[in-house]
Amino acid sequence: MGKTIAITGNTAAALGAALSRPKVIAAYPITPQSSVVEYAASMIADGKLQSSMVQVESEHSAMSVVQGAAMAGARTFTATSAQGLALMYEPYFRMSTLRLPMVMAVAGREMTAPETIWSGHQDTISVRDAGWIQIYVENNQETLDMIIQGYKLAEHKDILIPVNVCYDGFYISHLYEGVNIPEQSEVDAFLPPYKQEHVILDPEKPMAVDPMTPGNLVMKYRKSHLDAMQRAFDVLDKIDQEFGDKFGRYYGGTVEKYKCDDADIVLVAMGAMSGTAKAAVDEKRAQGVKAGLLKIRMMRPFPNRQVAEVLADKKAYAVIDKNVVFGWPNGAVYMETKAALNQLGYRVASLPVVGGLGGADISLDHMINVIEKLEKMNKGDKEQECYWLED
Amino acid sequence: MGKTIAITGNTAAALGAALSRPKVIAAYPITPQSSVVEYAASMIADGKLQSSMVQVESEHSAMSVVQGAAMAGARTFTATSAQGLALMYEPYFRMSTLRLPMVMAVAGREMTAPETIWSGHQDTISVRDAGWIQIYVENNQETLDMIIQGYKLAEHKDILIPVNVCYDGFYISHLYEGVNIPEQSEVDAFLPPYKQEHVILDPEKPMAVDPMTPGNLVMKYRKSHLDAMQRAFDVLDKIDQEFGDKFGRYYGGTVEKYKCDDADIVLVAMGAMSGTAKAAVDEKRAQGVKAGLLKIRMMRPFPNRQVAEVLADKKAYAVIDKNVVFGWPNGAVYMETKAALNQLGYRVASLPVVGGLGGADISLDHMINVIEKLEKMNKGDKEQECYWLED
Amino acid sequence: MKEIRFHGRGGQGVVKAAHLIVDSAVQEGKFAHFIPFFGVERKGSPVFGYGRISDEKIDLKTQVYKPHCVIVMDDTLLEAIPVFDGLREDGIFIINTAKTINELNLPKTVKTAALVDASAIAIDTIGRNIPNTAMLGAFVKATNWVSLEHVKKNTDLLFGGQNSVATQKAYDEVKIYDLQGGK
Amino acid sequence: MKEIRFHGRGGQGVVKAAHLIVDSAVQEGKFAHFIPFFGVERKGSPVFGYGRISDEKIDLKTQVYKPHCVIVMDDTLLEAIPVFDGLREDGIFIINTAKTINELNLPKTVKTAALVDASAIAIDTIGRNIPNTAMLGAFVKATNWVSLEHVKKNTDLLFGGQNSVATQKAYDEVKIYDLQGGK
Amino acid sequence: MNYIELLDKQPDLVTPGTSACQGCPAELSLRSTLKVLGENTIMCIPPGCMAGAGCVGWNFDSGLKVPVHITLLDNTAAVLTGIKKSYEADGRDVTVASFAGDGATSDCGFQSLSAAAERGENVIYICYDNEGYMNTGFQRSGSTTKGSMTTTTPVGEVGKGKEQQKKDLPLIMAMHNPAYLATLSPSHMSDFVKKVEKAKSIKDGFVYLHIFSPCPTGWGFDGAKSIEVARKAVETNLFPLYEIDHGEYKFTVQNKNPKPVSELFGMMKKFRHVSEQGIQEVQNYVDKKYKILQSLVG
Amino acid sequence: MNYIELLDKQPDLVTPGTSACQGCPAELSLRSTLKVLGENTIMCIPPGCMAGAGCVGWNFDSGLKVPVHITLLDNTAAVLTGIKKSYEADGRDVTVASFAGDGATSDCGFQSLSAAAERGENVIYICYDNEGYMNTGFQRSGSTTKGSMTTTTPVGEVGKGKEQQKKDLPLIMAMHNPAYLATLSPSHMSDFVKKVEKAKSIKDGFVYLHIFSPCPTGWGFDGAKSIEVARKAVETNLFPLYEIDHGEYKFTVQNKNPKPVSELFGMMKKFRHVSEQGIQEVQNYVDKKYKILQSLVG
Amino acid sequence: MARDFITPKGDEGIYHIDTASWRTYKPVMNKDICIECGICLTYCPVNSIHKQNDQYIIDLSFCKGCGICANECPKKAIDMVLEGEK
Amino acid sequence: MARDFITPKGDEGIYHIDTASWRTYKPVMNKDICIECGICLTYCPVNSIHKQNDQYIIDLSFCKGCGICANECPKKAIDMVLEGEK
Ligand SMILES: Cc1ncc(C[n+]2csc(CCOP(=O)(O)OP(=O)(O)O)c2C)c(N)n1
Ligand SMILES: Cc1ncc(C[n+]2csc(CCOP(=O)(O)OP(=O)(O)O)c2C)c(N)n1
Ligand code: SF4
Ligand code: SF4
Ligand code: SF4
Ligand code: SF4
Ligand code: SF4
Ligand code: SF4
Ligand SMILES: [Mg+2]
Ligand SMILES: [Mg+2]
Repeated sequence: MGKTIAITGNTAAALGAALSRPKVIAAYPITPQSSVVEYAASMIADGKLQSSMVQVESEHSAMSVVQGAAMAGARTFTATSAQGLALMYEPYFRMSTLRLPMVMAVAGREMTAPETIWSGHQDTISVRDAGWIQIYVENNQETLDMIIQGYKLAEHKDILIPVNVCYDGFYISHLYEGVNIPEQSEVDAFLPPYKQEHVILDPEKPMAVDPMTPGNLVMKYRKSHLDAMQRAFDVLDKIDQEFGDKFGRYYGGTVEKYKCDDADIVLVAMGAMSGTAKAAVDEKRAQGVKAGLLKIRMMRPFPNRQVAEVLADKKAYAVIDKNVVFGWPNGAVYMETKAALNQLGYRVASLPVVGGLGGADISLDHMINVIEKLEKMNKGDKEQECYWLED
Repeated sequence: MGKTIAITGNTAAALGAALSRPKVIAAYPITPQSSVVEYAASMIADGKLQSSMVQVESEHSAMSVVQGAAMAGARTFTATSAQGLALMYEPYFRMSTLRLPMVMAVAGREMTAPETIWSGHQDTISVRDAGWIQIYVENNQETLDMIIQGYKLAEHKDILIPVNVCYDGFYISHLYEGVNIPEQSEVDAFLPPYKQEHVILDPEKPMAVDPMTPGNLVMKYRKSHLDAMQRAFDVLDKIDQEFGDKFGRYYGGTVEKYKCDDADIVLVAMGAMSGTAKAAVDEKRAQGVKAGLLKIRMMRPFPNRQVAEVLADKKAYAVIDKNVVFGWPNGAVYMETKAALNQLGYRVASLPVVGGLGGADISLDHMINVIEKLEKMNKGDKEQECYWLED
Repeated sequence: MKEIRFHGRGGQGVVKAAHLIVDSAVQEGKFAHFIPFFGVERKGSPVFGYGRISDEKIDLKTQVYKPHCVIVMDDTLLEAIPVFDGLREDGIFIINTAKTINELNLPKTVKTAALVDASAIAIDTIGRNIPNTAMLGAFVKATNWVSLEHVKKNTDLLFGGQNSVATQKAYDEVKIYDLQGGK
Repeated sequence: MKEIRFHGRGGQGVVKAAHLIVDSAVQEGKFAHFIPFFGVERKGSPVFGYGRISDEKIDLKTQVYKPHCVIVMDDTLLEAIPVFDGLREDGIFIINTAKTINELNLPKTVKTAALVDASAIAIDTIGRNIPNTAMLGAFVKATNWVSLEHVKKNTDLLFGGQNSVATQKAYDEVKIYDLQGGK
Repeated sequence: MNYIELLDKQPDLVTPGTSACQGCPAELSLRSTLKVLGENTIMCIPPGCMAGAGCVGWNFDSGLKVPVHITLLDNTAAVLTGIKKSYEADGRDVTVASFAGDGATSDCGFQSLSAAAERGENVIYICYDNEGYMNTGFQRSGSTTKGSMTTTTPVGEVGKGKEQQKKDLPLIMAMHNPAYLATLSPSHMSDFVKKVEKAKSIKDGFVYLHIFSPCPTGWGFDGAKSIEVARKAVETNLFPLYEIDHGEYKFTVQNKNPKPVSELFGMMKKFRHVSEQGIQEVQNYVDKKYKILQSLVG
Repeated sequence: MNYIELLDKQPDLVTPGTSACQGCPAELSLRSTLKVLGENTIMCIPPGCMAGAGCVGWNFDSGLKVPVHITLLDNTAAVLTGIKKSYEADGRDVTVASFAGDGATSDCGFQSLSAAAERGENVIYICYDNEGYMNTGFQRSGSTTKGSMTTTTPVGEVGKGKEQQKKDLPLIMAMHNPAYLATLSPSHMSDFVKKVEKAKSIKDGFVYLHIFSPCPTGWGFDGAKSIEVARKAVETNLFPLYEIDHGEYKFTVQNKNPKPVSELFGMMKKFRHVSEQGIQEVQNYVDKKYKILQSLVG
Repeated sequence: MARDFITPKGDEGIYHIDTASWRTYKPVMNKDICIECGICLTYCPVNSIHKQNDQYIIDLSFCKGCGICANECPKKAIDMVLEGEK
Repeated sequence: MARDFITPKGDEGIYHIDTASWRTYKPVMNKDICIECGICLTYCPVNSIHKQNDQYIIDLSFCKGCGICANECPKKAIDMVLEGEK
């Protein structure tokens, strides 16, 4: 069952993509994603990967090239980060609303300004309402695995929505650790070649892709998109099962519940920091505090029912956001968690937390502080002021 | 006090901008905004407006040109819509995070795909988390007035955040109706020339604008941005007062409460459809139903307290969204309203409604149907399935 | 409040005509608006628009479903488009046509019809088949919702030339039929 | 779990050295990881990195604040950077230096120090002042957290040449001081 | 088959009823182009008059009889690249072409175009140049001729039409070393057909075709004169007809005694206000550009 | 004042300690350029080596002694435009210039540049061309010479370095009719200074300066040889020195007996794998381009 | 056809509008003058002119009445005639 | 200076790093050979060479030791000497 070697998160992303055999890759380098592009290019240069790679002049073209290829039926891949994601926003929105499945890896980075190249979730969070599925991962193994699962999810007949696999810049992209690399044959068995059926640009079957469409039909396309999004919860859960059965690694699908069942106090986290949160939970549990972690794996669609069910009967929860929502005094995951809880968990005290922006570290002490703040809260307490994880 | 003439919403936007005396304008035409650009160009060609206008090759450059001008201290203006807004997303995000005040008018249009040029709020809603203040208006007068107020808000020392004035494509941009055009002298008195103090590119005062910034400082800039956003509620309320006192038109600041005080049932709406909602409220009130309308004027920052206070003790409310949140089975205003209500209004039954996408009409009958659905709900009822306003 | 639905074809000046009505109403201290329905197409394609006139502020921002008045700038549209949809019992139907009331064969639901050969008047006065300013004359006569004086003044302002002559001519020539109880 | 903090300057191969440690640990069936701290600067600028080795899965994804071991690739950093911050009571301090233990004047908090002139070894063996592979030898000797055999094999794989000779040499030459009770 | 027979016999792959204006030469060029390119073609048309005229489609109907997609205004060449790459990977030879306005080409989508040319993608990028954004109501484009009135360069007290010379897209693209480049005018249909045929035959690199496309509606002339106007542009050297085949420059239509550009200016409303001096400036520019071309032809 | 005195006496407006690599000629070019442009200058530097080397700043410190802003990789020319327009409106004469890498210029920011040139903005766009994205680790750019190894065009079983010829930015920009355009090499410092002086004096349109900037770190040669490599590029005609002053083409450095490009190829690692034939292809391209230039000079 | 409403596509038929109705004037070929050169065919933007049995004829089903054919005919063999007349 | 944390700006001083510490070799000018032509000055990327009292001298405060001056000197009047030596 494959072999375990130490690699970076970026290499894991490139390998995950390569194992999925994309026909066309187009990407543009940007810190901290660059080595994904470089690694893919070197695999191709060495004859180890049979993809056609387009060295585009910008991310806008990267997304446009893969859109073209996808309309011709190809499985495609790209990767980007922050400014690159922002620059490709127009074709990014279109890719999803054309319902063209693909996987894009995003090495999460803070958005400029301030001028920065460091870690953060702001890039993907700020474009979360552009129709893509967004999955956040915790480490290198999950990065690789979720790219493969991402194709399966994106290409599922009931879904047909492109997938972002979001891994924290530096904290994962440059993290070097052991990763099990599955065999190509195993991946091939799990992820068969993709045959696009719902739309195609092919002279043998002439059609217009995206003719002008009046409002009453736009409503239907949007509803269909939203419905497919809602189906993604179940489909991901099933894929997780199948993947786990084959490769021995289960992730929990939309959310991972870490010691939540009997917990009074729950941290809600996403991405690389989840690992740190687990360590904090363990440490506090050792002190007798019934803490738990709810790791959000799927941010789009937002697993509102799953989240509400876990949190509804807790004493208090905190959401640690590595991003902000500019119109709220907190982060996006917190805001949406509140929306999710509106019917089910209105008596749960909560604490919004923001940290890790622009590469700032979210330390174990930070996580423990958050738990300790929650310990002091009483069920039903009003929402607290946002707690900023400064050093 | 000015004169009243019939004009389109686009002309109102161009006149509102012209009365605010921007030094530099840069814009790119797109349906349904084009005539804003054209009208401004013709005022300049006729010597009636002393602005420097740059006929850029794309919206990406439009926003970049005004960013350059703003860093040199100029008051600037641009206008766009849908694909244009998406194309300028990277500099759009940067303009706000550099805290450069300006006003951009957006003639709201549905996002492609499906290929469309018609009305919708999807364009601005999908970029609501990019750091701008977003104000949605109901008619031509409000379009003109809010552009002027927008500058005052954006340039306020406690704010320094650029402002989007969002007016529905076609339903306002092409709506032709009477508008009171204030005198230039009155506007000058209300809106003095802008002198930028927090940052400037000037050889007489050399400085770097946006040097590389480490994470611990990024946290501070973000917090400062969020704090300024939260101050915008009060500042807009004050500006509304001052504007009303001067020009005789009060809008209510962040939200307009239309017959809400004694209402059991409240519609929550935004933009042009609010007018239709008012008509529906009137019609149902005539039938003895205690209906009201909460018109959200400011979507960013989101007036969560104001919204929660109005809705907390109602029997039921519906939010009519002219957009969707792809990760939820409903629209954005509904989702955020739920988040706002989490602590205060958990017993309020609610109905998510989506309509008006891609230019689909939101009719009086639609609004009345929504009220009638709410009448049937009981306080505390679970959230309903999203109601799609199809024809 | 009076609601109007406009039908025409690209190139016939539907939007401008509607604007002139709104201008006139506004000058008379009334409230009025017009919302065009914007299609993708050019010259010759069907064009719609929705107008309202009222003594009170108009909040509604929606299409017109139950018009008090339907204006049709091109009688070939009768076959192509459901122009009579929603026309009120007491509604007025105004059409540019060279046909007679009988030839038109209007549905029974139409109680008041105003017929004018606005195209002929246009060619006659301004020299081109752009019937909009003539149609305004018919509209004023048939509805009396805005004054002829204002409409003519605004027409002069916007177009000049012989356009207000066309307006006057149509005002004088339009034939209004009371079809109560069917024709 | 053992936590390591790396200090060096751009061009000294800090990241590669850390990778070789992780490679070795992984091959030995342990868990290990390395998180570089990525700055904007180039050659000569201070570089940091954080490593962990454990028998259990490592969930933490954060900087190292209380290292069990601090590795310094360049003794000029001692003045520039707070390299001793958080070093544990029982921690090990490893430094590339030509100075003697007395000249270094280490703070009292350092209980175990390993000194090696990795630069000299590097110039001697590989002919360039890139001390990273030599430092690995010192690290293995001082900590024994990974095996010399694995480190040398991996060094050969990655760099070839005389690099593993440098590793061995430093392993042999490194001087380890027990400073319990302060020097 | 001579070009007339070809145009007569090849199936028309465009909807018979587009809503392009009467006498629109862009419609003519699109039909003629697709007759030559044939059925084994995938077409990308960005927003603009041709897309607006229904050549992409409406509801569930297509506007062409070959596969067609409406690209974004700014990514046509990149989308062509992706489609072509996918077919190349499958070893299938399909003609992948665009029909894009000058706005989509010289302005909003120029970077995407320039980069595809630099990469040498084997696609056919066709630009029809009506010197402005016609679909949105005749705003200025980079390709608009100096002095031209447009809705964003209106004529008034201060404004006197577009202030800059026409962006010379063909020459700019020539400096990208395409495998094949040509300028085409619907007035010279034999030349036109030959160039599209040549374009179709290229298998080793990027092809750029630039079609001059007068716009009766925007420019202000009678649609019956469209071809006449196009011809005049060639005769005045405002739009010389040439090709560059793998680096070899060649005039394909000789123009020994060029007419003054004033003759062209006189044919339409958009130049009506332009002064003698304004015309002279354009004449000088045209002469300068022609000299450059001559020296490149050698 | 001759150019040496000028470079000696004019204040250095760049931080004394940048983190550009030892022997980086881009650092030299930036310092020399700013000495000529002087203190009444506003500088825009997009992401790339110069920004990365600290020339914009860090925390609360600036990297230059004139106002400086780090633009986006893709909007430098548009930002220049906005700054200039604001000062023009105030009637203040300020030099507004960029110092942008070839990636920012030929690729990601090319549309913004092309459009500013078309509009004839009175700004100075300066590109330093190190033939790749050096700041992010030497990936290919459009401006990379054919055959070059880069991290995105690696050499392996199948890959043999960049497959396309170098995008000829100066000639492409020349076809945009700038008021002034020049190619500069740090190896020819007298010529360099003259051209920057000329650029500064232009008040009637767009200025484009393209500086050849060998990169010891990326290309693989000793930093001490940077100027030698730059000189060789001029001597082989891979990078001819010329200017275009309001349409007048002129070689500013004559090169009667050009050396073969193989001499340049031999100086660095990035070409090590290139075959005889590969070198010949570049030689042919260089010759072809030089012929084009010669005919334009007339 | 049952639609899935996934990606918008035009695969049912060819979209077209009745452009013949736009005509004010229609082209009429005078076969006495016509030399069957085919020039009119090459310039008709609407593809309305074709050769049938060695003769060029105009199919009016979509002809927009632009007048290009008349303008370009070297023999002036085409007249633009007001619709309804002749 | 009290910061407002509105727009990031560098207005406190000039950012720089100690590039002198990068040197392995340092340039040493041999005044016996030097003809004071100034060529070294024009090529020093770090602006480390200047004229003082009619003589060109090298200021080592930021000199990176790249060796360009030595390489370009027409008289080979500059030697690159290992730091610490001489
Ligand atoms: C990003 C973006 N900005 C603006 C538009 C609006 N738009 C649609 S077509 C068009 C003009 C196209 O001009 P051109 O390419 O010359 O085609 P033409 O209409 O002249 O045929 C514009 C600006 C758009 N679709 N996308
Ligand atoms: C939109 C966007 N994509 C990618 C990047 C990442 N990036 C930063 S610098 C750079 C390369 C710049 O290359 P060049 O302009 O040639 O400058 P050099 O580093 O070679 O000096 C890239 C790709 C970015 N900043 N923005
Ligand atoms: S506006 Fe001009 S280019 Fe567009 S369809 Fe009409 S004639 Fe053709
Ligand atoms: S990488 Fe090259 S261009 Fe960049 S600073 Fe170093 S030498 Fe200069
Ligand atoms: S162009 Fe005239 S002569 Fe020639 S075929 Fe047509 S009608 Fe006949
Ligand atoms: S009038 Fe125009 S459309 Fe009709 S046949 Fe002649 S050229 Fe064709
Ligand atoms: S280049 Fe050589 S000779 Fe000239 S001044 Fe410098 S050291 Fe002296
Ligand atoms: S060694 Fe390099 S940095 Fe030092 S003086 Fe000489 S040229 Fe300047
Ligand atoms: Mg055009
Ligand atoms: Mg570069």
